[in-house]
Amino acid sequence: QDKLTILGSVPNLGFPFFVHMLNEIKAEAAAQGVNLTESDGQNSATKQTADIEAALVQKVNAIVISPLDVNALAPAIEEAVKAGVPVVTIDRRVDGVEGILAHVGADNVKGGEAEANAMVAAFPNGAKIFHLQGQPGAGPAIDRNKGVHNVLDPLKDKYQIVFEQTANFARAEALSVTEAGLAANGKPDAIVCANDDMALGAMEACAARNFTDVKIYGFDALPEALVAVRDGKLAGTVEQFPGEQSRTAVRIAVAFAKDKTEPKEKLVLLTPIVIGKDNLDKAERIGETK
Amino acid sequence: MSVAGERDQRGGINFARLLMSFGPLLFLVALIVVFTVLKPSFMDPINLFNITRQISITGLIALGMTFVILTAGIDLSVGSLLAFCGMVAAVVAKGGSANTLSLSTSGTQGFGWFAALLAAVVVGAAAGGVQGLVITRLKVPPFVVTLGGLTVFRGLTLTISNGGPISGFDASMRWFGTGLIGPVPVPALIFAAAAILCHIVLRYTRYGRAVYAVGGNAEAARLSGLRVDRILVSVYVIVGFFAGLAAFVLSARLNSSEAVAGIGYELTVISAVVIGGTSLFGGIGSVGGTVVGAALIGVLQNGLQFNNVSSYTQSIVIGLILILAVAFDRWLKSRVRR
Amino acid sequence: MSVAGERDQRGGINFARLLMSFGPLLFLVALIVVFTVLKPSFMDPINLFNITRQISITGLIALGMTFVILTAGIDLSVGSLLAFCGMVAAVVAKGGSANTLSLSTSGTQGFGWFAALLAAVVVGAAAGGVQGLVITRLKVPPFVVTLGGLTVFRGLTLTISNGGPISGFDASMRWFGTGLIGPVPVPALIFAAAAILCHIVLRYTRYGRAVYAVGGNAEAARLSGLRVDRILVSVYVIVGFFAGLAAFVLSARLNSSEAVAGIGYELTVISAVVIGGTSLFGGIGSVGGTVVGAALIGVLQNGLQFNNVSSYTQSIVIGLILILAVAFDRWLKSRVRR
Amino acid sequence: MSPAEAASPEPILLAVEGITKHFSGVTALSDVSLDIRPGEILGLLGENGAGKSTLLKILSGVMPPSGGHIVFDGADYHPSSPQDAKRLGIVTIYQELSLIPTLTVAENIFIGRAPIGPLGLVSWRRMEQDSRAIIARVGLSIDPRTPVSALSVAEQQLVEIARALSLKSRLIIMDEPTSALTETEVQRLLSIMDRLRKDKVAIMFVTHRLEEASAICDRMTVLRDGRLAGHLNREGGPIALPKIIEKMVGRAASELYARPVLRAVAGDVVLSVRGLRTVRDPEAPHAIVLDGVDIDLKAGEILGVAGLVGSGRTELARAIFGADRIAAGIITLDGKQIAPASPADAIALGIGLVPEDRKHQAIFAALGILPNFSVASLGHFSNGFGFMIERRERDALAGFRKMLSIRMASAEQAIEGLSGGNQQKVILARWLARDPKVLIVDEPTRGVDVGAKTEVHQILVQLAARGIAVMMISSELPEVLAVSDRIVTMRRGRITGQMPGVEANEERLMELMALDRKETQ
Ligand SMILES: Nc1ncnc2c1ncn2[C@@H]1O[C@H](COP(=O)(O)OP(=O)(O)OP(=O)(O)O)[C@@H](O)[C@H]1O
Ligand SMILES: Nc1ncnc2c1ncn2[C@@H]1O[C@H](COP(=O)(O)OP(=O)(O)OP(=O)(O)O)[C@@H](O)[C@H]1O
Ligand SMILES: [Mg+2]
Ligand SMILES: [Mg+2]
Repeated sequence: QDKLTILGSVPNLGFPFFVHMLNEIKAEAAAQGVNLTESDGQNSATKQTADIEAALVQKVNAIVISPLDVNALAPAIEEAVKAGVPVVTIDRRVDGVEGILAHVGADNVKGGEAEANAMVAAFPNGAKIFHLQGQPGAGPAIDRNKGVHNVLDPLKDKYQIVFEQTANFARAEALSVTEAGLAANGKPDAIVCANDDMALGAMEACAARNFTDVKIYGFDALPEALVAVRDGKLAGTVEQFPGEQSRTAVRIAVAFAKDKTEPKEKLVLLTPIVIGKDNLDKAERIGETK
Repeated sequence: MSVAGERDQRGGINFARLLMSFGPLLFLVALIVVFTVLKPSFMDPINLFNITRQISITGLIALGMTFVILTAGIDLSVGSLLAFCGMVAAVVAKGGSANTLSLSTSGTQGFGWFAALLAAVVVGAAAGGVQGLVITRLKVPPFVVTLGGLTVFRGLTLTISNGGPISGFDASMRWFGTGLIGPVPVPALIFAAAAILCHIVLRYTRYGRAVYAVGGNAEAARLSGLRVDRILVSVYVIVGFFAGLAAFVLSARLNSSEAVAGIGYELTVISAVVIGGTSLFGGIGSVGGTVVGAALIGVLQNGLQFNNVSSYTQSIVIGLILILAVAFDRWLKSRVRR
Repeated sequence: MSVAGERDQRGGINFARLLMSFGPLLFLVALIVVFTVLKPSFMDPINLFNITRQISITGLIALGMTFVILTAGIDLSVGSLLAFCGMVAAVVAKGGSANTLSLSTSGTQGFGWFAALLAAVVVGAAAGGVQGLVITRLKVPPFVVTLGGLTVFRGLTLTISNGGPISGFDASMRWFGTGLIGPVPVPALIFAAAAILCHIVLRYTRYGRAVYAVGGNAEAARLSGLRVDRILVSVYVIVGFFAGLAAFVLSARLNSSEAVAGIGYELTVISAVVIGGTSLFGGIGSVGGTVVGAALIGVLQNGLQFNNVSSYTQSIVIGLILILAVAFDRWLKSRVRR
Repeated sequence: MSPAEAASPEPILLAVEGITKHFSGVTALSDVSLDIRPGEILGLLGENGAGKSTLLKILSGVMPPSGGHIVFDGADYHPSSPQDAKRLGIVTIYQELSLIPTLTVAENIFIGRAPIGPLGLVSWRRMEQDSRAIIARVGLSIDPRTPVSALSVAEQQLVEIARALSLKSRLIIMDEPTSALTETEVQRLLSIMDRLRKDKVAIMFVTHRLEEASAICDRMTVLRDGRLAGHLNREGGPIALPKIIEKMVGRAASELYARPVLRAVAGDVVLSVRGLRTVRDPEAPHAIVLDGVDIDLKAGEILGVAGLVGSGRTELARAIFGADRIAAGIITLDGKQIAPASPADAIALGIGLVPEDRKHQAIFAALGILPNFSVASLGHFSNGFGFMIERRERDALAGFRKMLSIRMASAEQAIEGLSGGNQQKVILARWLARDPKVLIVDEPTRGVDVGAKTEVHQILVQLAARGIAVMMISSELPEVLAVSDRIVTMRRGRITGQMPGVEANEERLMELMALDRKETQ
């Protein structure tokens, strides 16, 4: 019989996080000896839906997907399930669709909580905080924001978010927004950011004002952020193990597609951790830094 | 220029001539042939219906945008307005419980699909009308008004949804996005019906001809006794209506209304119209062209994805082919005229 | 219309009249007053310099865009071109090692800031020139060509960077983004110098005259012996050059070139130009207006952030104020003229 | 034409009483009154900028007056838009053509009232058929499916007239309907007007061609600087031209079209054209525009080019000027063969062209007078670094302002605000600043008043006297006869005749202009 083909779909290849995810999917697919059809959602639920539909026409044997938006992609995933194609979701979990083979993920809400908890641990006596949120309305932005607030809202008295703005996950915007925040509110103790790009932008803004002791937290554990953590410029970043998630997902999908091997667990949850200077070795991509 | 206008002497439409004189159509046919040769399953009816369903959302808005651009106007707010109308439709469909995230399709306590549809198109048309009034009364250029609209509607959408999506509609509503009539997807049928209607309106009604006149030369149109301002307001109402309709179909299809829906749609929609031969300076263009433009973009995306072209390369190829399609059209026309 | 053109009888610039006759400027002043009242620290020089630094990136591109729009053209590719030029600059600055992620500023094995700057502006100008040639030779409308450019340049950027950023430049390069001369940020100085230069070119040179003439009436310009096509190509070269310069400054400021840089900049840049009173139909406008337009947007964003206004509300307020500023300008003008 | 009837006691259809109109600063109309009865043709005359068009625009609802009132058919009349006027049967032909260029001739004729078929949908077939008949009435035989943008100015003018005539009307307002027409079409229009008069339609007629006005008008109202200068009545015979001119300019009229005395002796041939052919569509052989034109132009002479609408005069000018592509033929300048591929090339060689369509081809409406003036000589007015030397520019403009007596407020003023005649003088100055060897002027006095027209003629003669070879294309035969040293006639893209100016008269020229090609062979 021909080689199996699987679809690997990620939300947006403009962001390094997902480039890494797709690269890992690619590597694992090669290791498993299956063909891979790549799909980039280009930050559009309709584009990612269309890619799934095209893949179904081509009769792929399995789908490994990190959905851009769990609600909006649900119908397309349901369609795939109905067509008898096994689906494994990564990173973001789709509820409400019956028959998804497995989910491998690290919850963004949990990640947000971990990030906030790390910050709380660093400032046991309370802190003045800036919070940079992701793109308004985007799934991960909503979840990470929820996580941060889950932790900080009950501790309102000690931990005040004096400045909370979106910087759309973008470095240049984070830089401008942080500059405005610093000018308006003076130096904070910590800046909590919904991704690493924004953390790196905030870092530049603080450096320009010589506020080198502000503790800045990122999210995603990109190599660039890991370098900054190592150099002491960022306080930490949240690691969700996207590579491990991806590889696991591909293994589960291929196993099922080959001989209907049911996965041992339907739900593989990796606990997000905060990478700091002391546990850099735990970071998945530490090898990519120099 | 007008696709639908290429007729032979006896009044019938001469397809060969049409094909030879309208570059984008020729390009579309060529692309389909190439993709089919590369992968015969491209021609699988399921895939073709997928494509029609995929282009129906932006296609619907592009129909309305054709009216606007024919008057030398522009509407940059359509993507945000789509999100806004979608959110309104969701709130209505779910009976006002703005933040219900349940995906369950059972026991809707809302007002049903019809109320949702009505709310979406009325809100869309009204929002378009307000923008039209600002354009005509306060004499602010359409670019500025609708750019303002782009950010205002997005802000409103985020405010009513509090950033999150509203998901889980009942089956009767979802049918408009996912249903089939025979083998044909419902969104594609809605798009086709709307396109035919728009074609008839633009080509065979006095109103439609007035739209062309206003775009050709607004001052002359006024001197000829047309109510230019009313016509200008009306085209923004129309594009708003279509943004609302598209929002309803999209929400039904995704079973979810998202605050981030439609970001960047303005460019896709305007591309479809412009590639279809409608002039941004007004007065020239046709619905047929817009449909071809939308189809060209849809086929390109689907075909490249079908052949597993890397997404970076996809961007490059799509950009180049869009330019080539229009360049080819200009070349064909320059051979025929002057 | 021309901001810089409002002179009193004796040739000096009459600021009171200028203020009263140019709505956006009045709005800008009003906004500054309101924000200062709300939070006096808004007027803190640090914040004002922040604002000038922030507007310098899109402002630089807006200067180039003013030339393009004066000829009734448009360039939608600037955001992508910025990312592309930034990536090129980074590759050159880091000596061709495309994926070096080191943030260390020491021991660059690259070609230094000057080569990086040169590469960015040359690539930008060349890319603009290619688009200009397609526009003039193949007669494809600027909207289509530069929309194609928007996706092509983004695809190229992602291809050369493989999706990731290139970070860590040496101090001499970073100075262009973060340095100060006296209290003034270097990017702001670059922007100011470029604005003055553009103002002089448009207002006092023969080339500038030709740009206005081509935009005012391309056919009359041709019949008056102007080489219309060359002038059209040149404005796309200019905007490309400025996209390259802005890319260099942005990379220097962020200490990083990102593949996702500049997304959506085209709308911000065009807004600045249009709010500044330049007509999208060509022939009318000024550099002074563009600077005011850019400042208006920058002050608005900064001021709202400064007051920690929720981002949803920010969108709504920004959209409304942009519309109001232009509406007010039209109203002022309608009082003065006819 | 029976002037006695016009005075018969028909009730007054429209009465204008004390109308005033201010534009910021300018008073365009001040206390103007007039009236018109059914079946009457009222001429409205005055120099450029006298306020004629402003008055007509007020009557047709384009703009409101600042003061005064209007009575139409016994009732107060305050139109707030052109359609109010249209509803009452007031139809206007505007001076600035108001056709939609992107639409076809048929659609322009039926704008807003396209014939509706059985399903309530527009019937294109009927619209096109009916249009054919409507345009035939004004002597036009073009395909009604042609887009208006492809028509010459004259054809557009005829379409506009045809449209107005096809509307049901009680009062037709015509603002310079004949400015782009040749004798044949003018005569046809005048006879149509005569028929309308018999049908009791009232006509208000503006023209700068006083012979026409005097031939057809029952009465005239003359405006000067926005004020009423007086009324003239037809008494027994046509109103005499000197009387009109005196009222218009406020002083005694000098002889019209007097051949200016200053004449130079024509020198050597400067420009020579042999076998010039142009085609509109390379694949359609019948689309020949110029069919083997030979023409010589000598230094110091004015060569008049006469022809009917569509005879190819404009095409000839554009081909020499490098504005259109040439299919075959040789052009020599000063004995050297040239092949200008663009106007820029032709200009560099010393050729200038004042195009026929001022609004679309010559002026930069939104720009000031100064940039409009200097646009063709930017090199001359700038230094080696490309900076404009504004002083030199302003001085030059001031010189021409005096020489051509251009009436303008300041060099910064937008050219849009000038009257047509003064705009035309600025365009002439644009070319004079270059000191060309050959200057081609296409309809140089279209829409220009008598006074300014004579001035333009004098300017052309002065230019010739300076040794410039001038080629003047004009649809007004009296003008051609008055200024030309030599006259050629064109017909269907060919030269059909040539004669010295002194030997020419209208009859001979008309004969050559109307001669069919078969007859020449
Ligand atoms: N929109 C306007 N704004 C300002 N001034 C105007 C406007 N329209 C006309 N004018 C001025 O009003 C006066 C009368 O202009 P009008 O066009 O009525 O003259 P006219 O008699 O029709 O001249 P012509 O014979 O050249 O057509 C002129 O001085 C003109 O400059
Ligand atoms: N751009 C064009 N496209 C199609 N037809 C044109 C175009 N320009 C002119 N024509 C046609 O070409 C013919 C010759 O026009 P041209 O302007 O040379 O004539 P002319 O002798 O100058 O007469 P006039 O200027 O009085 O109309 C006319 O029938 C006109 O309709
Ligand atoms: Mg007039
Ligand atoms: Mg002509």
